[in-house]
Amino acid sequence: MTAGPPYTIVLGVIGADCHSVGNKILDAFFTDAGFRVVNLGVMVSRDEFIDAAIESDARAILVSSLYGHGEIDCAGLRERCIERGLDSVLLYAGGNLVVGKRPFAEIEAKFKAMGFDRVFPPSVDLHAAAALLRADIEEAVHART
Amino acid sequence: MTAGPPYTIVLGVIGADCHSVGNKILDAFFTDAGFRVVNLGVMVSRDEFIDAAIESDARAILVSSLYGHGEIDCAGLRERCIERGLDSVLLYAGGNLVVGKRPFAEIEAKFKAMGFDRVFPPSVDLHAAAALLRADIEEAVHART
Amino acid sequence: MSSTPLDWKEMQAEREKVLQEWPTGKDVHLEEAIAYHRGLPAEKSFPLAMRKAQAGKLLLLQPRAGVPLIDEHIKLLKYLETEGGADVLPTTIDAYTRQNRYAEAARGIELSLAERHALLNGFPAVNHGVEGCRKVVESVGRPLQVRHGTPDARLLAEITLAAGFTSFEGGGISYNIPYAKDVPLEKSIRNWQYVDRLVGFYEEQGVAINREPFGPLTGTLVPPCIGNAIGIIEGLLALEQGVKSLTLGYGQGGNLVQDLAAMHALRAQAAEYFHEAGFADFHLTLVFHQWMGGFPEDEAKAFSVIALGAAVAALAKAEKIIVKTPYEAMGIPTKEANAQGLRATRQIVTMLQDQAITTDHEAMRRESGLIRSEVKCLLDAVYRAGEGDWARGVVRAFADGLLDVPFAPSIYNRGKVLPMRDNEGFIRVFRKGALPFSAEIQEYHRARLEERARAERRPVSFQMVTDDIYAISKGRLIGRPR
Amino acid sequence: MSSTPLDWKEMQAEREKVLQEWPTGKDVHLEEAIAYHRGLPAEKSFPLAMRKAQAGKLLLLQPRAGVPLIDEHIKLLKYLETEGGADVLPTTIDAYTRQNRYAEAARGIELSLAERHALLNGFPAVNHGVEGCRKVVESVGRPLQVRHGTPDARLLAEITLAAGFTSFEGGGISYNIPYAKDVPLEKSIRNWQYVDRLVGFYEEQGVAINREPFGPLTGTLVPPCIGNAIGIIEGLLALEQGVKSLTLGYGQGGNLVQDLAAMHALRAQAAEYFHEAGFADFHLTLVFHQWMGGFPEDEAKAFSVIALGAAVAALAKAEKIIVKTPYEAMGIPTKEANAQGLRATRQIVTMLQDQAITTDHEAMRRESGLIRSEVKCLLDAVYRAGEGDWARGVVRAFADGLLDVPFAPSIYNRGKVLPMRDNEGFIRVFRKGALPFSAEIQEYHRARLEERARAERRPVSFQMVTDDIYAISKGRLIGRPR
Ligand code: B12
Ligand code: B12
Repeated sequence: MTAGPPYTIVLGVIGADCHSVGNKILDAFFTDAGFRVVNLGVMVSRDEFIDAAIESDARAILVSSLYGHGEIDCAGLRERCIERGLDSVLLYAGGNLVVGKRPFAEIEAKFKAMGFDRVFPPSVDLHAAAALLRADIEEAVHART
Repeated sequence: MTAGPPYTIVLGVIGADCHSVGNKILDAFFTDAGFRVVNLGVMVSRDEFIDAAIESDARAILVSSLYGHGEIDCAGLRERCIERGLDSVLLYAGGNLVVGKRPFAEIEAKFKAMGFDRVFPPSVDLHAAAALLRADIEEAVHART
Repeated sequence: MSSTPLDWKEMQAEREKVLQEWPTGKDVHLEEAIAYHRGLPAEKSFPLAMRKAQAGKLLLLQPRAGVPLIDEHIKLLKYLETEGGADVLPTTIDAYTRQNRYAEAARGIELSLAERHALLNGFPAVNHGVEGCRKVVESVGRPLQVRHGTPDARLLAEITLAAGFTSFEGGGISYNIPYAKDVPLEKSIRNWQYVDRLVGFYEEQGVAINREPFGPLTGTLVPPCIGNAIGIIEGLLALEQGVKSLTLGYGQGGNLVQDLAAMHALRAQAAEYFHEAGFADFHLTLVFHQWMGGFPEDEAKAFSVIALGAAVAALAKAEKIIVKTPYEAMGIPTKEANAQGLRATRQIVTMLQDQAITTDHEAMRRESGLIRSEVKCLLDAVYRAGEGDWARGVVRAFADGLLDVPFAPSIYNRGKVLPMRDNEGFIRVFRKGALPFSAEIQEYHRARLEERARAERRPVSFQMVTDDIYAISKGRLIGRPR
Repeated sequence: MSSTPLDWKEMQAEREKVLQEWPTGKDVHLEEAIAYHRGLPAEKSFPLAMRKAQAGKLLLLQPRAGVPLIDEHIKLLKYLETEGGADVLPTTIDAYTRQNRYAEAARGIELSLAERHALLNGFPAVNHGVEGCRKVVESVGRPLQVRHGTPDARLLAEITLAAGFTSFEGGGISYNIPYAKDVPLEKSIRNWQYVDRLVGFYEEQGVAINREPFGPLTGTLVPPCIGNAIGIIEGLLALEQGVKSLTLGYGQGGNLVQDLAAMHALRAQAAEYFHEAGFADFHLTLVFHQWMGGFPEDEAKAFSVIALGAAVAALAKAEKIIVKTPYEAMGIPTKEANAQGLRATRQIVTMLQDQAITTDHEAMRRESGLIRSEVKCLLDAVYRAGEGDWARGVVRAFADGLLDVPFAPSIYNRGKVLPMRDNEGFIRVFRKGALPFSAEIQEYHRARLEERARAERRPVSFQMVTDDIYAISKGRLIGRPR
């Protein structure tokens, strides 16, 4: 799969969400795609994401939310990252992020406004997502240096 | 079923339309409902309807159109009736009257503008239609006397 | 008219007359047409698609579709190909063309242009002529079939086959009795012998053309034996004129066991009759039609009728399925609704394609045996009536009610047969008219219907027939009292 | 914790604590609740509805549905009753309540009020309390069930049962392993013994309450034997606490023969185990879940997945079916989409209700025999691990991987089992982890998977599992390479 340095990423399903199937697939997929995946599994709190990112010096946090409470659970994650000194970490979100069937553009706008760098629907092509992730990380790395 | 005098009605499927199932059911139904039904079957031309109505001294002509060409086939039927001296006959139309799925209100307006007294979708309750027909005929009879 | 191969040379005078019936006829030149076909890529050959389906155990999906204007029609077909995933494409002909009323079709084209919406219920191929039809053939990437309902389809066949269509639906019985009011069977059978002979000519020149008798007839509670018997006869008449690629059809009845049994019986029995009649060089496939009777208006319910049909076709291992749409009860579907029907069908077909349900059990054997005996009763009688000549036999059989299609509009159909569902939803015969069933078969049908009558605590009656006609559109299979 | 009936008196201290977990708990008064139930009309009794379904061979339709605000929830349920024709109604609980996070649920209610759209994925019944829940009970005309996914559902049960709900979904395994991350099984089983004992108390007072273990578990390629074994254990644990009306569940796997065989096996084998354990006074029914894994996004395709599930449930003669909607892949459905799922299901169910397909044939007998042997392997091992105590046996069995649910989030689940479809779409076991299958059973699974590998010309591998997980949402059953 995509070649390149094994950037570390933190993966998990936020809130009280128990949907574990997609999480297991994402873990296997991003590992295969050459990332070092710190997978927190399901039911991960905001602070657990941040703790893990700090601890592993991760470049990106990949938040999944399937069960509909994403809107509540993800609010404030970016602020909390900054508060805790994680100011350049990439935030990605994906899944069935809100309750109900709403136009994806609307959902994307909402989550971008919350501070997420990229937002994905459930039908996302994972290869495309991995390529974006690598590019975004590399851009961030260059920006820093 | 509905009691009352056995008014004569002419029934048929207009144009090049071969849908015969509904026609057989309408025949049986209106007969049971106490009408004298002159059933012309399928593929009936405008003039055949009028001939039959004149010949049988019918109070109403019930035109079915299922196949979609109703809009073309039914145009001018009222004018032709008047031309041929049938100026007080009731004209009913029912079935899948136009091509495609269009709002029924639109179809009804279109057929009323063509001179039909009542217009019915395929899902019409036949008991209700029969009651209307009897009432309309009786009103017309009173108006004449 | 009799059941013999038409002589191609003798047919030329008739062809000339036919080609003069409408100005577009003059553009048909057979040699040029054959050359044109030879130049078509293999993926546009219907007979080849049917062969591949059979070999690969695939079920091909085909929609119905036709609109009056060429460009719109092309757009529609392309959409069904890409968004619907149709495997093979149709061109459904409008009802004026079907009745050879080309002047009215011309008016329909004009009005549709003027009013900017379709006023014809199909594609008027004769009016559009060879050139117009070729635009269609050249714009799509799939084999194309003409689907219609035309008792006299000679000119339509000349034009569309010359234009590169590679399949032609219909037959002298199945495109007359359910579709016409007063066309004598002698005429329609003779006219379809012409069509079959024309197809035979193409075959002689090495151009394969698929032919498909219309199995479902009136689509309304037709007992399987009637459809199967007529399909077999139309198959025999077609093979006789040189047809090689033959697809027989069956319309979903609604009872799973009966539908599977009927498909099974049709495939086996048709091959038997064809071989017995001395034909060897033919390729037989089956097409399954999703429910052809009245549909529920509600789209969610319509989807389920579509899905159930798809499931039966997949389990019956048909080679092709004709797909309905969620708009069926309402009117000609939009391209979107049409593609929805295709995608819903695809989902079922793909989920079931590797699955088999056994047909080797008592209920299935009983039903398929029953259907075969019934078909034999009918075919024996037709054969006798024709003194060995199937074409003549058909004409006499219909006159005498030995063949009789329920609810058909034709005056040449006796119309004495009334079908009815039994207590499990099998379509049985309530009033047999003059159908030449054996005493045993009659008794079986009677007993099954009595069983239902007892369950519903009402006598077997015409009301049940009416109730059954409405049942599926009202969300049920059997028209039971509420 | 052990597998013994809880003493009702001893439980009172615990009940008091539970009722203090959230302010609404104080409104639960059992005597008043019993009186309230006695005053409810018979048509609101779930156990009665299940009895009638079984006696009348009816398949009851039940949607999932829950929104945060009471009035909206009532509107939703009424709509599903009238426009959807639901036979029995749910109240699906939001995910905060399921995790006993009532403060967050309260915030969700507030935000939903403020933003004028639902921000919770269900109805927070604990926050709404007995009074709020009774508004729901009194507004609808059908029996109501609590559907959730709560490892500790003691307070939820206290409140909803006191409010007049007459069925309660879940179990100590099935509402922990697929729904939680780090709740020990000892705790969840003990908490569900409480719920079952509470139900038993209602039963003692003459108020019948239906209980329904959650059969589908993670809903994703769960081999039938795992779901069936856990269902039987949860049934035993429930009966022990005095439950009388029991509905075991099964989630559609996708292969017709396997689904029919599994339902058949579940009904027979559960009854056997219950009788063997000395229970006689219970009423057992089955619920079938339409496909619980990932759905296709396209609504037309989703309709077909729904329809196929409906067909299997009808043919399997289940008493109840849980209905999905065309929005499944996208999000919580609108009431309209939910009603569409119901109507689509109704159409299939009614078309099939009088039909039977025989299950008395080789393939069916083989598969149902296989499932029963597998279940026996699992249950024998659990029984041994618990030294005759089912509750203790379950805890040890999960610890040792003798029970293991594929793809489950719980850390108390080994997660070593990987399922995979065979060449006909039967769900088989690819990596068995520590599942105590006999050598013969293992060999059978291996051989079936090898068969697929040969057909696909690739080795049996993890990629196949991933492909199978996506398959139905991509319009197929088996995740074959393209
Ligand atoms: C069975 C059927 C056929 C059979 C007909 C067999 C026969 N000879 O009868 C066959 C297969 C032959 C057929 C052919 C065609 N059909 Co057709 N057919 C149907 C179908 C599935 C059911 C019709 C039926 O029998 N219903 C049951 C009876 C009891 O109901 P009914 O016909 O609607 O009649 C009732 C009511 O309409 C009402 N009613 C009717 N008239 C009147 C009049 C009055 C005054 C009142 C009060 C009530 C009333 O009462 C009747 C009794 O309850 C319908 C779709 C559907 N409804 O699901 C399409 C349908 C009618 N057919 C259609 C078409 C287009 C055709 C074809 C042109 C082929 C094509 N392009 O697809 C050809 C027609 C050729 C021709 N020359 O006419 C279209 C019409 C489209 C439109 N209007 O936009 C439909 C709607 C399907 C579709 N959605 O595309 N068809
Ligand atoms: C299986 C399932 C369950 C199982 C889960 C078992 C388990 N432990 O995993 C069970 C039955 C237990 C369950 C429970 C519930 N579920 Co559920 N469930 C599903 C279902 C059918 C499939 C999910 C799945 O496994 N898909 C397969 C995997 C491979 O896909 P995925 O999860 O979408 O993940 C992929 C993508 O989303 C994407 N992705 C995800 N995150 C990210 C992040 C990034 C950065 C990127 C790039 C990509 C990405 O990549 C993943 C891999 O391909 C979906 C509907 C559907 N999709 O058809 C509903 C669904 C997710 N569930 C839903 C709900 C509401 C619930 C419940 C609350 C119950 C309820 N009210 O109905 C509970 C949740 C309780 C809780 N505490 O979480 C809703 C969510 C509604 C919403 N958002 O509006 C859905 C959409 C169904 C619906 N339409 O109502 N569920």
